[in-house]
Amino acid sequence: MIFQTPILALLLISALSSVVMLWAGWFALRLLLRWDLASGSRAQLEMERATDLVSTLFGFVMLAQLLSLLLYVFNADRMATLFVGAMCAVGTLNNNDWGFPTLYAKLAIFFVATMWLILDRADRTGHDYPLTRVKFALVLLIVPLVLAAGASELTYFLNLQADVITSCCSTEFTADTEDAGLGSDMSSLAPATALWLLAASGAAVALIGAVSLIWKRGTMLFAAAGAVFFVVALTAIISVISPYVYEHPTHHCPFCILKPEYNYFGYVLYVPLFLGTAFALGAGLLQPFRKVESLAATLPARIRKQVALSLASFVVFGLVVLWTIWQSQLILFG
Amino acid sequence: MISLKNVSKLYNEGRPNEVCAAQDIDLELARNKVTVLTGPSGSGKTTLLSMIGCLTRPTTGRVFVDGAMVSGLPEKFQTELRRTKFGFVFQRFNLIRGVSVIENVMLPAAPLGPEYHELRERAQSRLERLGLGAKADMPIEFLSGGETQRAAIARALINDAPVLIADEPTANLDTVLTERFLEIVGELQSEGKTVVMTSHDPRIWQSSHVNTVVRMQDGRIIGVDA
Amino acid sequence: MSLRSAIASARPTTPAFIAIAVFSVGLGLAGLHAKLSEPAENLRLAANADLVERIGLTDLALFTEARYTRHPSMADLHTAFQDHPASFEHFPSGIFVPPPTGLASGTLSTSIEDLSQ
Amino acid sequence: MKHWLRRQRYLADFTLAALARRRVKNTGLIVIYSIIVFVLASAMMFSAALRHEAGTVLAKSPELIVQQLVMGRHEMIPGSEIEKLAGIRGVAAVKGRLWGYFYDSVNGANYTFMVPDDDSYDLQPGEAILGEGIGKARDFTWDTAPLFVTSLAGKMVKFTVRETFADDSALLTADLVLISEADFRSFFDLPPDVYTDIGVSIRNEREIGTIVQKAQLVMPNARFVTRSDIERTYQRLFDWREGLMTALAAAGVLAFAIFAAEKASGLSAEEAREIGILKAIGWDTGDVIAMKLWEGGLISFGAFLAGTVFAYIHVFSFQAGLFEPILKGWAVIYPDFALAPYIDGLQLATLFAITVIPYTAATLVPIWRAATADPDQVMR
Repeated sequence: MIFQTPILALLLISALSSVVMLWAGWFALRLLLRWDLASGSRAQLEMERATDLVSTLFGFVMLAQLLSLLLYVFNADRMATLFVGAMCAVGTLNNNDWGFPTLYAKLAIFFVATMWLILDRADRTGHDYPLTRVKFALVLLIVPLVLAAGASELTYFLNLQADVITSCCSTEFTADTEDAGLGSDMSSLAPATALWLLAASGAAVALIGAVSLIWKRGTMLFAAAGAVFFVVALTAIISVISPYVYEHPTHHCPFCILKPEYNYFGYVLYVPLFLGTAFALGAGLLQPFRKVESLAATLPARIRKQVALSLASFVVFGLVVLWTIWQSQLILFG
Repeated sequence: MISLKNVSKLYNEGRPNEVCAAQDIDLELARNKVTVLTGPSGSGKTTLLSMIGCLTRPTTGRVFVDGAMVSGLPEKFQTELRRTKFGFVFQRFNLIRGVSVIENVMLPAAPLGPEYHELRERAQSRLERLGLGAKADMPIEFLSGGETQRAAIARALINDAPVLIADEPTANLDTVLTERFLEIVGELQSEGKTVVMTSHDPRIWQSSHVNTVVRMQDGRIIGVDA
Repeated sequence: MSLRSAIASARPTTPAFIAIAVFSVGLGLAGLHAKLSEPAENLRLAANADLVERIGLTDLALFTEARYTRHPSMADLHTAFQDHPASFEHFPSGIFVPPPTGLASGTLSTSIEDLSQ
Repeated sequence: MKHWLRRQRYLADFTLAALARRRVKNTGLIVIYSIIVFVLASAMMFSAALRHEAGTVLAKSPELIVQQLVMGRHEMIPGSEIEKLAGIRGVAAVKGRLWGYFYDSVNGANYTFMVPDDDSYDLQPGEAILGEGIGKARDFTWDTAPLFVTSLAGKMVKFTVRETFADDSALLTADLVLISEADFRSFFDLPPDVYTDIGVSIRNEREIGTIVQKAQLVMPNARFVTRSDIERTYQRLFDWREGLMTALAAAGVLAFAIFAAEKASGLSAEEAREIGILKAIGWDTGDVIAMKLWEGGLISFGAFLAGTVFAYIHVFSFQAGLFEPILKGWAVIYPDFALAPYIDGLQLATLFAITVIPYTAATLVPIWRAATADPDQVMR
C-alpha cells in the first residue's frame, strides 16, 4: 500500500523529521555536557550558533507535522473506499492497531514542537539564554516521540490490507463491519451531557483565565484547564457538534467536517481550538520561569499575552459552536 | 564610554596555528572623542577594533559599553547592540555590489523594520549630506573611490549610532580625499559622536581632528598619546 | 510619478509578489473552473453512468489489449498468458511496450528441418 | 507585528535583488523546479480525475457479478445457475451476460463484443452499435460504413452500423461492439444455454454481503464480484499507477533537492563575503536565515504555483497531451476522452509536501551554515 502519493509524502515527512530530530538529540546531549555561556571559546560560539539551527529545524518540523497531520486525515478519508465497512477516515484508521496511535502521536508532536518554539522564543529574550539547558533537555524527550510516531506510521501503512478483488472465489470482505474505536467510544457520551460538559469547562477556562489575567495567579491551573477543555471539546465535537454540522443525528465523524462537502467547516472549528490550547499550554510552560533574573522583565507580559490569546481563541471556538447549533436544521433536544 | 579590561584574543585556539592577536589589553575610550589605533600591520589593532565594535568576542577579559558588560552576551545581543551603537566603515568599504547606492545605505536598518519611505528619505538625507544625493539610484560599482567611501560613511550613519568605527579608512584614498574624510570626522565629532579608527597613515594621527592615539605592537598597547 | 519611474524605483519584492499573486489567482481560477464545469460534467457523467447501467458495463476501456487490463475487475488472475494474443505476460511493461511487430499475424516458423538440425 | 512584517519585506527585497544579479541561473532553477512540479501535478491530477470518473460512472454497474471458475479459470456459466440465484431472497433480477473479446487481425486491435443487458436497445440480427474507437481503427471513411469481421471459424460476417457512441462516452465504449444475442452466439459458436457470467441486481444494497454468503453455498465454484469490489479495484489501480509515476518523479525531486543543497552550500566567495558584510553591519544570524528562507520560499512556492497551474491546464484543457505516449501504452484502440476537472485539498497538500518540503529540508543546513559566518571576517 505504500505506493500511493499521499502515503509517500507522509513517509517522506516522517523520515525527514526523524533525521532532523536524531541530529537535534545528539546535539542536545553535547550541549548539556558542555554549555558554558561565560566562555568565549570557539566551541561555545559554535554551539551557540547551532542553537539557531535547532530553532530553525524545530520550526520546520512543526510546520511539516502540521501538514502531515492534515494529509494523514485527508488520506485516511480518501482511502476509505478501499476498505470494506470503512465509510470515512475513522474506518481507515481502524484498519489496524496503528492508525489511531499514529494520529495521536502526530497531534502530540505538533503541540510539543509548538511548546518548544514558545520556550525557545522566551529563552532568546534573556541576555544569558537562561532556559537553554531546559530547552535541550526537552529535546531529548521529544526525539523518542518523533521516532515513535514515524515507526508507528510506517507500521500502519505497511500493514494496511486493501480489500481488492482477488482471483479466488471468496468474497470474505463483503461482510459489513461496524466502525469501532474512537467513534463509538466518544460518541457514546450523551449529547446533552457533552454539551453541558463543554459549557461548564468553557466557563471554568474563562473564569480561570480572567483570574490569571487580572490577579496574575492561577496560570498553571489555566494551562491545565486549557488541556482539559481541549479533550472535552474534542469529545463534544464527536458527540454533538458534528451531528449538528451534518444535520444527521448518528453521523459523528470528527474528520468529515473537514471535507469540501461541509464547506471545510471543520477548520473554523479546529483552528481556534488548537491555537487556544497551544497558547494555554505555552503560558503554563513559561510560568515556572517568570522569576528567572534575565527574563523577569519580559516574561510576565509574554505569559499574559499568551493567556489573552488563548482566551480569545477559545471565545472564537465557542462562538463557532453556538453558531453551528443555531443555524443547524437538526433538533437534538426537545 | 567603552572600556576593555584585561582582554585577550586567540585565533584558532587549540590548533597548531594558534595566534594570539591581542594580549592583556586595558583601554578606556572616552565619549565624543576621536581615537586612532595605530601600529605596524599584525600589531593587533584590527582585532582590538573588532572587539570594541562587538564584532568579535574576546577569548578572555571583559568589554563594557556604557557600563554594561557585553563580552559575555550571546551573539544575538551583541548584534542588537552593534546595530544601535556602532556604525562601521571598513577598509575595503564592503558595499554590496549589484545593489544601488541608496539600498546599500539602507541595509543596516532593515532588521529594525522601519517604514520604507521614512527609511528611504533618511538614507537620501545622509547621502545628500555627503554630496551623493544625485547618485542615490546608481549601482554601487559606478562610484569612484572617494564616492564609495562617502557611501560607506552614509551607511554607517543610517541608524544614528553614537559611535563610528572605521578600519583603515584612508588606505585607498589620496591626500585630498583624506583631508575631506578628516573634515567629515570633525563634523561628526562636533555633533557629539565618538569615533574610533585604525590607521597607519601619519596624515591621520597627526591631524588636529584626532584626540587620542593608541600605539600597538605585537598584540599589546605600547603607548597612549592624548 | 510616471509609469516608467514607478517601475524603476519599485522594490524587488513588488514584481515577485505580483507574480505569486497572479499564479495564486490562476490556481483559484482553476478551482473555479473545476467548480463551474461541474454541472455540465455531472450531466455527462450521469449519462455515462446511465450507459453503464443499460449495457451492463463493469470496466473502463482504457487499455484494450489484454484481458486483465480491459476488464481488470473481471479478470481471473490465475490464468497464464492472458496478455495480447501475441504477447507474453509481463506486467507492467506489457502496457508500455508493444509486442514485436509481425508476430501478431504470423505463424510459428519452426519447421521439421529446423528441429532436426 | 508591523515591524516584523516590514522587516520580512526588507529581507525579501534584499534576497530578490541578490537573485536578480544571477538572473539566468536562477530563472533556470525556477523553470526546472516548475517542470518537476508540473510533471508530478499532471500525473496526480490525471489519475485523481480518472479515479473520480471511474468512481462516479461505475457506481451504476451491476451490483453483483457471478463467474464460473474451472481450475481457477474463467469458464462459461450454464444458464441453469440463473434459477439458483433467482431463488435467493433479496435478489431483484438475474440475467445471463454475454461478452467476449475479439482479436481483429486486420489492424491488431482487440474489440469487446457484448450483448447489452437492457432490452431497450432492441438490436436486430445483423445490426451493431460501435464504440468510437473501432471506426478509427478501421479507417471508416463514412459514418454508416458496415463492419466486416471474420469469425474464428473463418466466416466473414457483416454488421450494419446502427449507431456509433459519442466521444463523450469514449472512456467506456471505445472498443465496444454491441450486437444481438443471436448474432453473438452464432459469431462465437456458442451453445444456446451458456453465458459469460451472470449479473445479479439486488434490492437492498446493504444485503449484498448476506446474499453473497448464501450464493456461495449454492454455487461453491463461483467467483463473486460486487460493485464495491470493482470500485475499490479502480481506486487502487489508479493509485498504484500514480504512485509508480510519483516514485519515478521522486528521483527527479531528489536530484533537484541535492542540486539545491549543493547550490545553497557551495556559496560563491562573493556571496559568503556579502553575508559577512551583512552580519558586520548589524544583521543577526536569524535575519540572514530568514532572508535565505525567503529566497527558498519564493522559489519553491512560485515553482509550486506555476507548476500546478500549468498542470491543470495541461490535463484538463489539453487532455494531458504530453504524457499521452506513456498513458496510451501501445493500445491500438485508445479512447479519446476529456476528463471532468477535479482538484482537491489532498492533492494540493500532497503535491506541496513532496515538492516543497524536500527542497526546504535540503537547504536548511546550508542556509544556516552560511548565516553563521563570522561578522569580523570582513575586517581580516
